[in-house]
Amino acid sequence: MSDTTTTPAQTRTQTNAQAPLLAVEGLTVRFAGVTALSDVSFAVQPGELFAVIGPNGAGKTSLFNVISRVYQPAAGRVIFDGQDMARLRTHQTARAGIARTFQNLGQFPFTTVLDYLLLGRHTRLRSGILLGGLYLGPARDEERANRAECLRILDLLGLARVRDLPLGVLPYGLQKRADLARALAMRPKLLLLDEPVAGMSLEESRDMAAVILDIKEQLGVTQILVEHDMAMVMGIADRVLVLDFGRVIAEGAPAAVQANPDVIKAYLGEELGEAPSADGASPAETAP
Amino acid sequence: MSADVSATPPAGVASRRAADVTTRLLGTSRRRVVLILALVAVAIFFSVANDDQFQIVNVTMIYAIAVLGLNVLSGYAGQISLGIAFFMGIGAYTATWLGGTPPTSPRAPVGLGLPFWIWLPAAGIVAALLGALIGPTALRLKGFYLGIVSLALVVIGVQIFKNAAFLTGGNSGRGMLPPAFGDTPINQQNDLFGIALSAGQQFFLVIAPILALAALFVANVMRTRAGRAFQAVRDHEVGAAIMGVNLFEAKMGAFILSSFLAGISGALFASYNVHVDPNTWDLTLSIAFVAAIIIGGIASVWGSLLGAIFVFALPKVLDVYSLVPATGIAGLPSGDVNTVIYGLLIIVFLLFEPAGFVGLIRRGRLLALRMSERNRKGGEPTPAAAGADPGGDAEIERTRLTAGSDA
Amino acid sequence: MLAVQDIEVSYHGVITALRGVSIEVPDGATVALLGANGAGKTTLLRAVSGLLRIHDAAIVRGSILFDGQRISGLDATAVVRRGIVQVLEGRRLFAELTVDENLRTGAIAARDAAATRRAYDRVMDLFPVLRERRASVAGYLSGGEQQMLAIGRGLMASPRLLLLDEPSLGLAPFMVQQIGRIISEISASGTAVLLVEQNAQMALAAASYGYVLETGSVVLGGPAADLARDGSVRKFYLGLHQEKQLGSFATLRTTRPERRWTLE
Amino acid sequence: MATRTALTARVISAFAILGVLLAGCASNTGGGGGTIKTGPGVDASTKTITLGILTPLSGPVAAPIGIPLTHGIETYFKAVNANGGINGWQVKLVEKDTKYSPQDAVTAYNEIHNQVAMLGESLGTPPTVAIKDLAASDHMLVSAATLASSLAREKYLILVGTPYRLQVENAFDYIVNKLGDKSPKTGLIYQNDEYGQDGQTGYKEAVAAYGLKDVGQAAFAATDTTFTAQVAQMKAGGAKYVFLTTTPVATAGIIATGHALGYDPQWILQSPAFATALVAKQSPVAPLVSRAWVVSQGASWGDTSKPGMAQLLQDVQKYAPDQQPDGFFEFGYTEAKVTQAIIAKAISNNDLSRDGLFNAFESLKNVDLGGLLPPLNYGSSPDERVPSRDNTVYAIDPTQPTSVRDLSGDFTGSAAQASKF
Amino acid sequence: MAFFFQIFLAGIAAGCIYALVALGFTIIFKSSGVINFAQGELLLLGAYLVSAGVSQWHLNFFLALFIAIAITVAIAVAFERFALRRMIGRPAFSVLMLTIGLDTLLLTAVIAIWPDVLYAPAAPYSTTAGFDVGGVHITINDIWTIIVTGILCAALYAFFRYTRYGLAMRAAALDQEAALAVGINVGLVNTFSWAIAAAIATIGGFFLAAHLSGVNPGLGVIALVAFPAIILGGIDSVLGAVVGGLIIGIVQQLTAGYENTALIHLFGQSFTLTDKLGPSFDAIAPYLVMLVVLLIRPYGLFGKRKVERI
Repeated sequence: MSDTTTTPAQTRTQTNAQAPLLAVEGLTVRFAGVTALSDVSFAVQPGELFAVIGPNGAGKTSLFNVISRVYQPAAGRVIFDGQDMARLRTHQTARAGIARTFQNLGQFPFTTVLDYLLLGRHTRLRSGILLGGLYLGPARDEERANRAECLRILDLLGLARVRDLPLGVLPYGLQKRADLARALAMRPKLLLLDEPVAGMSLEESRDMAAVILDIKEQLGVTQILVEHDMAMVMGIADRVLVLDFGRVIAEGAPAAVQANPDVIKAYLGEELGEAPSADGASPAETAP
Repeated sequence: MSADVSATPPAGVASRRAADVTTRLLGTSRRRVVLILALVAVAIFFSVANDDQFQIVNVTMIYAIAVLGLNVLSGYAGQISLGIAFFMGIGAYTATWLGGTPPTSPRAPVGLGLPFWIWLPAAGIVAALLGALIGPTALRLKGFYLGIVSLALVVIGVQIFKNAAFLTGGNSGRGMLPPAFGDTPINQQNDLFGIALSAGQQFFLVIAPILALAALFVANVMRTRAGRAFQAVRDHEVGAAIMGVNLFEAKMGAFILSSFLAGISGALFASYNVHVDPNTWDLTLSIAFVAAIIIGGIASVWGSLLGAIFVFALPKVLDVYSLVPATGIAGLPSGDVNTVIYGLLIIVFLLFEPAGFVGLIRRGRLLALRMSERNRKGGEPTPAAAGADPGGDAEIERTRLTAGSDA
Repeated sequence: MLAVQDIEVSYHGVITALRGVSIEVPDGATVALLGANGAGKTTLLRAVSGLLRIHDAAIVRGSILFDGQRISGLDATAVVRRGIVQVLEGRRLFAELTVDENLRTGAIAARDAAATRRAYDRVMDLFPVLRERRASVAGYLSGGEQQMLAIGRGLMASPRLLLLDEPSLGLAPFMVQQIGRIISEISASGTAVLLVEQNAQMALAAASYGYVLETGSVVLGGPAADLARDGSVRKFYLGLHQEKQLGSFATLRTTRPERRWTLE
Repeated sequence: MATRTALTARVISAFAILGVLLAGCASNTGGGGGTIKTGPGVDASTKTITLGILTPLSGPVAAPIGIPLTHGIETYFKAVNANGGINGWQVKLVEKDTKYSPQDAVTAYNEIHNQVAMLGESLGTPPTVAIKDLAASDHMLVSAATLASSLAREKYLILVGTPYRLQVENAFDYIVNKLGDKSPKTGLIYQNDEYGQDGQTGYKEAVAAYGLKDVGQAAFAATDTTFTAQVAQMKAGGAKYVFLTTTPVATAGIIATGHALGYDPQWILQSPAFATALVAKQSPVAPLVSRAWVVSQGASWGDTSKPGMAQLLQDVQKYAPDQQPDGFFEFGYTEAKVTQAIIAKAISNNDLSRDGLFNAFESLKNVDLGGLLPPLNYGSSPDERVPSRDNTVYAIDPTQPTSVRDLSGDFTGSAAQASKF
Repeated sequence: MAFFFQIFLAGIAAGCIYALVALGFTIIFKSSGVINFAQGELLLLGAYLVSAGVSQWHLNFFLALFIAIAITVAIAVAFERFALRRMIGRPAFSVLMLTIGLDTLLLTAVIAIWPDVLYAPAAPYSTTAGFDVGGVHITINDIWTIIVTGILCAALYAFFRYTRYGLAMRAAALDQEAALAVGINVGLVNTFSWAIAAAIATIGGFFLAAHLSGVNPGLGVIALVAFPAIILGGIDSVLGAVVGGLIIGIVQQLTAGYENTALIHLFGQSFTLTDKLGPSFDAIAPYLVMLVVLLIRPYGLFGKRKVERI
């Protein structure tokens, strides 16, 4: 495959020197009078694991929907890999190198896990109806090669045994993982993870977090992580952006964000927000 | 599953799997046995059946090709269509134009008298081209809106077919020639390699391979890139687009393939009947196809074949081998009694198994699977056993053609 | 008043969502139900309100008693008639109907016209802003107003027990606090409340009693004040101070099972 | 994959070979014998001739038309068989239900075409049109209960009676030549199908031949809920005579709409446009329809001055005692008489093969139907295939057994006489 | 001009009948998401029952109408209760097929019970009478059709707007679970909507039979023309059904009135629609109007767009 993903070594050295892989500038999104995002700006460096957090309804998923061109922003722009995303249609974002996992599963309940990964590789395959229907030469070779690739990913994520089961019958945690595998199968430059551990047990969350770190470090894929689970975000993200009511209220390293009084207020309300010190564990202490 | 994640796969695993990466249509020995048994059954049928039986089987196979086509569009790609009859008509008239008798009088409709192997593919191609022309407009719409617009296509089509007399013969329709082996048309008794073949047998030899090829083609499409895209579009358009599926391209692909198969079916239908009537291509025919894919099974090649049998062969079987006395029941002619029985069969069957025959088969298979799972005590639990029910919602939901029906 | 006794609920006949859950809601009390996504909180509410059926789910074991009478197995309409109303997550207003019409739908199951009139006045007193917007179409209300209308609609049947599913979801902090106060008011006027909330702080402030659900089972229960002080609740639901768990994520960066990614 | 394709290919070819081999023992051809030449559907050993009957036995057309018409055929041959058959040959009928659908007709045809000598009946224009090419390729004679003039040209179709097209022409001949109403204003309302087109063709020929002042030819469709637009055109043009090439259902609506719009021209109905139900007691349109004319031909039920009708009544009494007076029964009975004449001729020619039957048909002249219909003539050119060109204009009269009363007597108009097919 | 108004009036009357059929579709679709393919045959059965009541059973017209409504409603309700209720949550296509099954059964039953080609319609007024206003002849039939349709629409509007049941039906149509949560008996609502649709179908059947001056097995095909009407109006809009029905009726009648007389001048040629497009172009005109509207508004005039969420 003609992937152009940079090696981990490259990303580490180039993180600060390069232009950002994704730049969001002054983004505003409204529907039916409600402002979902208001003047949001940030930049994600290549190889970075960038987290976006915020209470429910803060606009996190809307942000992803703008990046993957499902929503049309009212103002602002998104530059990905030097290209203005406004010029692309939804399906072209995938070819441009953006993959995304879904917050809600169940869209493709009958697709088997292996087929789901192959679907993820849609932009990397070429054959159309005629070649596919005849199943000759190139179509066959391409199917074989891509199946092999997908099976490797399934092995890596421990999904090999369920490869022929439809997604709809898998336990929730496995569905989430299959979804990640599918996004990964695309071999994206940018991976958008929409609440990858929501509804998972602690153990499952840890496994998922480990996979995310592997993707970052071994594949060098840039990732944006939207997540509720503060513990996980604080534990693995390089940088964190905090949204509240569509506005950016904080951005920075996890430790700094945790200490930010606005963040504490948005998350905890005032009364409990003051409480932590009484318990003796200040946020800063838990930061790595 | 956490143990699985942490374990680095043994070196051999990946390569072994790599060799085993094609989903095989005949992957298991059991499937192969079933196929061989089926072929033997077909061969026996071929040898002993009489013209009545060939009549039913041949017509059903012709319809089955169009059922496959509709299943591509509605079953796999989720685009509700009542327009299949229109594309069958287009195929039929393309065939009569190319393969019909050259006109002997100035008022007779055009016909070039070209052979079978020209008009048959041409019928599919012309129908497909027309599909490509109409598709961009029709596919802007969703769900029932698309369904009703495709219905409009059928109504308008019949009007066109009735009035384009130079091609269709107008209201009285026009003739068509059957395919010929050599010089003899195959609806006559014929000798092939010294073996006497009846008309039914000859048509069977023409139609059966075409149906088999069509089924194989559709099955192949559905296990490769284009078919996966169709199904993704059906399940969730936005999700599919995010994964890089060009919605327009996928829908158009399904529409064109569907039209192609309908065109082939229409052409065969015309030559089998040796006459084409403009009223044939009406809504009733389209609805029969919708019934076939629902009763057979949405998004299934086998379901298409079973559906065609249920919808097109069963009523004939009921008529020919009726349990109803010829004098009818309670003053109702036997034909009407059969219609009632058939209507009730549809209702009862769908109440019992909304996913159609394929649902029935799947259900049986899962039952067997679960029983063997239970028997394999102490073995590794599969996620299917530990987690959700494979036979539950997901299976039933497969037939959901979203269509804004959840209003 | 409400006693959920050791119930087990499964979806599609297979997926078990609740296993052996027992809770109680005393007369006129507000009880909070805490737990992570997917812990089974909403399922528990559905089990009480009779809404399991349309999700193809059923109580397979145990029973639910209301005033000592068994209500498990009744359909939703019958449950509403007994005096239990659920306010669904995400408000679920009839967006094309006006505020007044939405409120009237809430009283459709009730048969007593006088009681309905009283309920209407009570709602208007509780939410004066709805009075001003009576003729507006519900879809055009702000998020907070919509939540008030949803609660108001629930109160129109004069329930004795109100089931609230995530009323603070997506609301501004000041609005969250206002909803909390409203819940207290409702409870003070004699209607018991069973409250499902992610905002543990608001929930525990409004409630007198609380339960914590985890993967379909009750793991903790007690007076709200005790729960609010309970270290594990604080840590688990606030996500900030979980040394152990955070540590477990933090260490992943350095110590996690080695895996060779051989994608080309 | 290569192996899979190869396997499939092998299996398919094996199947094909197997099938062909087994086919050898399957085919059988009917054996003949005796001095008379025979073909399919003719058993010389038992002296039985089998005829196919394709007719709607279920569906909406069955009860009003299909069943009584088929009854007429059955009754006639029951009488023939009971009286020693046709020169000692017994006639056996194989009936298939077409539901009036072309598709079902084709299926039914294919099911029986190898076991019958000819089709004693194919009811209705659409089903007949659907099978005519199949029948031609089998050299199969088909007696068709349709009067569509386009079918008269078909080599193997037997029409019994004067085509629709000529009915229209004769109706206007009556007005212009018999009643002496020169160049009247006229109009046509027709349904948009083969039958309607035939009426329109006749109407256009009549307009040209008789110098009619045509105010319009309006079509309607099955989905129309009102006929106001069509009738209003006639009214606006001031048509004095309006011809209806319709079915009874539309006839009622058109005449009633006209009356409601204050427009009561002389309505003239094509023969299928009339049914006795139109003048049934409860029908609100009965008084209006009773002022219309219908153009048709043949003896009135109960008119024993015609020997054919006397025979019919006798056979009905003996073999179909429950039968009510019915024009379609009479039509079926008359058709069967023609079929009988063909078979008798073929037997006397010593050739009951399909071609023998066909030759017999082509040489039939002056088939005497005992006054049920005027004598019919057949021949080999398209113009000769029109068995008759005469009609009668009837007044509608609910007091008569078949609700019609002879107005004009039987005649052939000048346009009908000259009409070329 | 009198000709135009004559036909326009007929178009409105025909449109009223289409509107009645379309209303039946829309009411069922809104409450339960089912497209009822049997609507046409419910209308057919209703027309036969009214006719039989008066001319076979010799009942008073209104009694006959009442009995006809009662029977069609009973059939519709039984079908909803015993067949459709079991299909809740099942694929929409399968449900649609069930209604086609019902359609077949109803048609066959009607033919079996009433085998003759044509039955007399019944009406409490003379279906063949009319009067003249300034050159335009107005038929009593048209007047009653328009009045009764108007009253029915107003009654339905009032019902939906002001009654508890109407409110319950609107609520259930918008969000079934939320309706259940506030105690609305959604099952009953579905049953009720089938009952209303069947009653409207019977009344529509009566008017259709009156206009055609006969009851025959082909009356059910009117449902085919109601499809463009509901799509034109927007499938989930009651107002749309009425407006769509009227537009279709008027377009169809105007086309029928002018297609073979009005000359079109194009490229130096003069011809009529019939010359170029064949007779009975009015049969497809409704579909063309629908197509044009859908190209501009893909969800009909009053329909709402569905949003797919991710």
